[in-house]
Amino acid sequence: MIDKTVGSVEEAVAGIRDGATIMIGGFGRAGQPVELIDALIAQGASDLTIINNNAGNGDVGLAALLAKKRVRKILCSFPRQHDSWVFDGLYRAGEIELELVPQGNLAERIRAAGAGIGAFFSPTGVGTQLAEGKEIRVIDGRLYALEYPIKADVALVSAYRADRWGNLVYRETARNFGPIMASAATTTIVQVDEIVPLGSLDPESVVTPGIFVDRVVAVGHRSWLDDGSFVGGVDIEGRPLADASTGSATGNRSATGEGTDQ
Amino acid sequence: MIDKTVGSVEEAVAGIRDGATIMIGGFGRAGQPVELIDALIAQGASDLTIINNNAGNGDVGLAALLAKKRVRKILCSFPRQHDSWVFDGLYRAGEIELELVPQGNLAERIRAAGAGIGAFFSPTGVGTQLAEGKEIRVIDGRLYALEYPIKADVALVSAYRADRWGNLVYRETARNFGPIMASAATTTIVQVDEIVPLGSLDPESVVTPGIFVDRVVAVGHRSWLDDGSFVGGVDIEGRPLADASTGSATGNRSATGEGTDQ
Amino acid sequence: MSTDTSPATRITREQLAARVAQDIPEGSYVNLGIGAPTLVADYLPGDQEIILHTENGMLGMGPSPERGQIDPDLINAGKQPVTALPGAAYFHHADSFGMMRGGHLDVCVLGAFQVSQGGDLANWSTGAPGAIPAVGGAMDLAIGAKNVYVMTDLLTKTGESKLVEACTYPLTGVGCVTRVYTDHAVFDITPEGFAVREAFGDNTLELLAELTGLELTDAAAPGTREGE
Amino acid sequence: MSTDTSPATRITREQLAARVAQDIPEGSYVNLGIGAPTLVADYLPGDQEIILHTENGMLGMGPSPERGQIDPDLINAGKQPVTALPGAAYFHHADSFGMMRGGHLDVCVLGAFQVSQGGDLANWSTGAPGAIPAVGGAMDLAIGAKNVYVMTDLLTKTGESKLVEACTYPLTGVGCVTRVYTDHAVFDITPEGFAVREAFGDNTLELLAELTGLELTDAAAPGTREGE
Repeated sequence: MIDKTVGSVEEAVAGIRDGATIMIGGFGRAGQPVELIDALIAQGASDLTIINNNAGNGDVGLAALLAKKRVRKILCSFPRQHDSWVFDGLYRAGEIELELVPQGNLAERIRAAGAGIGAFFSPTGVGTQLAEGKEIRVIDGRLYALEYPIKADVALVSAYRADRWGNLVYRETARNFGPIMASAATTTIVQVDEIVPLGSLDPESVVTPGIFVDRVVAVGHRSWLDDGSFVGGVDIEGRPLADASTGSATGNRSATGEGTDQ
Repeated sequence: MIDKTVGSVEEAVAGIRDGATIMIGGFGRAGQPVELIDALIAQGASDLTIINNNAGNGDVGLAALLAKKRVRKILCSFPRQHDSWVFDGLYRAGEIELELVPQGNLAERIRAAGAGIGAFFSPTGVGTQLAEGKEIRVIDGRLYALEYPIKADVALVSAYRADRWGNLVYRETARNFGPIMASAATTTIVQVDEIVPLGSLDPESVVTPGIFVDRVVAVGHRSWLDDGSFVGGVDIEGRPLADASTGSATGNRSATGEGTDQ
Repeated sequence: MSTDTSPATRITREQLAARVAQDIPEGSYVNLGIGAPTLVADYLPGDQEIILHTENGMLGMGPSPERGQIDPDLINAGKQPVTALPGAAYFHHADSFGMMRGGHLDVCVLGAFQVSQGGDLANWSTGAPGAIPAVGGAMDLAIGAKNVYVMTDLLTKTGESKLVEACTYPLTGVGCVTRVYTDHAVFDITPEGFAVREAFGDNTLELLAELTGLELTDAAAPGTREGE
Repeated sequence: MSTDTSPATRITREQLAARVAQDIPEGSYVNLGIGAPTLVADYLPGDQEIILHTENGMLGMGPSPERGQIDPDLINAGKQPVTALPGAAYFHHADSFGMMRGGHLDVCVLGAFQVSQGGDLANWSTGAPGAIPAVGGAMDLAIGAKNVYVMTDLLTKTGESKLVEACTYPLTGVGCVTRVYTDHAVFDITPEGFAVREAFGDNTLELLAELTGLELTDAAAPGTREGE
């Protein structure tokens, strides 16, 4: 019997080595595999190269990993955000290397790695600083720059539901980088809200087939879902509202136990 | 209100011009837009370039289009089949041009056209006759050949259900080339079993978003479905069995009214 | 708008958003960039269907949710909470950016630091030393639509024209902008440079030429450019 | 099998399929090519889960349907009716071939006209003049798995070896085959050429060398190649 599920996030991230290249899914906090990142922090691997769209928000998740000085280099499209103070500090202090990639080239290069494409000509970024040094070619009268695949040793992905074969479905725009990162890493580790029996996922609607997935761990329903139903009652960071039942919002209230990790 | 639905297959294929390049979905007969092809035959456009995985089966659909001498050139991966006699005859007589493309390169080149990729390096076919004359490059120790996008003026696609925005879902392995061809043509024309109200398709499960679709026509449930439920009772060509209710199979029985079109 | 350096009529950001919205026909697939362009959504006619794309992975984006109905999984490219309309579809990042790069969007509306008369766009970096670079989808958006509209003030706070002969800020895209909507006027990018398509209030071609320091043509005048 | 040109033991096609099946561990993702390789499915152990890929767009392919339950939308790459197991997933052609090209399949089993000692495969065209060329997914399959197994008779009907120094038929892929299962023996492709991994019945390395006209090594012998 094939069973890719593991019992804990610790087990899920076991064996990640110092110096590894790790893709981390998510766009901002949507689809960010928070529990797996926390487990990676606890696991202790260092000297990492991280591939993510952003460079961490606030003091949790990827930002906490950066704060622990575990990351040598980050490859992303948009590090600078209103709450990227951890990255900002490290970058200004010269303690982290940054490779900036336009978001669509980042996505396509990750997809290329998963699909066995050796390189491809992209029109994005041509004529800008970010294409400097790249091979430029005119095809059908348009300028393109040659872009190479981005692959990783490990991908950490957050999906919604999985079965024991590792088939995945996502939820709304939290899908973002999950499917392509799952295809581009040697070992793909996925956290989901719940693991459902084999055959419960509609084969027409599976977004990531299990062939791309190595380990799956269930971390329980996200706080704005109750048994898979949307109940709202959180702010955009996923923190409970002061009074969720009436729908009033206090966006700046900090959640219980979600302080810094330092 | 956006309404991409049209009332008839005649309306769906209206305006296709002589000399057009036309992608036709389907792998063998699964997903082949038979009704649209019949409408194209009736519409009369000629001197066509056709992109399809195969080169027609039996005497219907694409084979019938070929038999009418409407096709100047065909670009496909597998023309020769046990029932490709129409193509075989034309090819041997020098009356049709053939460009043979390995199936995965065909798919990826179509995808590249839809995704705005100028060209890409593929390992498939390198060192074989089918890569002769192509630009070869070593990347990371492996040989690749440069492949260019394949785009079309028109794509004819068969899907399962659509809404009036043109969002599509497919059925099983009949999905095959539909999604990528829909993305690679200037005008994408789709036949579906039924058009459902906007909002009835699960946004998590839409396979082809409506942005890739220009016209949709409903042609009624395929004969092995009854109100969307599988009832079987056909052979692999979709022809009714002699006695469908008991499930006996007479694979060679020809269906009523499905003779040649000549 | 604290330092008013121009004597000319200037429309408000909201009026400008409404003006851009006017040029987006029903049935268009549209991506509205982060910042001011997002405002355009508020002025799209409610009785027409215009399908919004957000590059993080959705078509059919709807307005902000009610309070208490925020879903952190459902956000736009600015990471703000949004909703999904009936007819929406989700897709992953490679598909989403392929959709843009492949030229399937009809309109993209972007902000700008500078636009050159050749249609070059600079909107991702001021090139200031020590600044942390961040590009996101800016370069993909810049080349990612049939019509790339820029929405911006004509002048910086210190009175310099954002329409320029050649950009001095780092480029986002080359020759990609098709039209510029400013608080003074609407400009088309033509082979002859900027052409004034519509001047608001008491703005004239002459005044705009003075403010920008550029030679401008009249988009409406016959002979200055090929038909619309 | 009508013209028996070899005095050596030959196992049947069914026995060969069973032998290939033996080497496919549980949990493998496997693509079985059209023709004889399809037989391998019948010999995969029923109590183990091995996930079959069909390049027209499915993982989790099941056996042929019952009569009367044929679904023309659910076919394999040979266009035969199949079924879908619980846990199956459908995808489009670009995703399906990306899965192969990207090296995600563990095993692919293919037929062959010829295999060279360098691992080149010829299986798509005899190069006969006037023949209609057709390649399908052959070239993608040839490079599309971590292990590319060929399943074939050792000799043609006229007694010529299909294992050759260099292919004379048009190539499908260069250096792509990792192992060859024949009716006489199983051969690994090694840097030194073909190594006999298992000889069936009274076949010996010497007899096989004679039948093929090639220098062969013993895969089991120490020093002939790096570990398994």
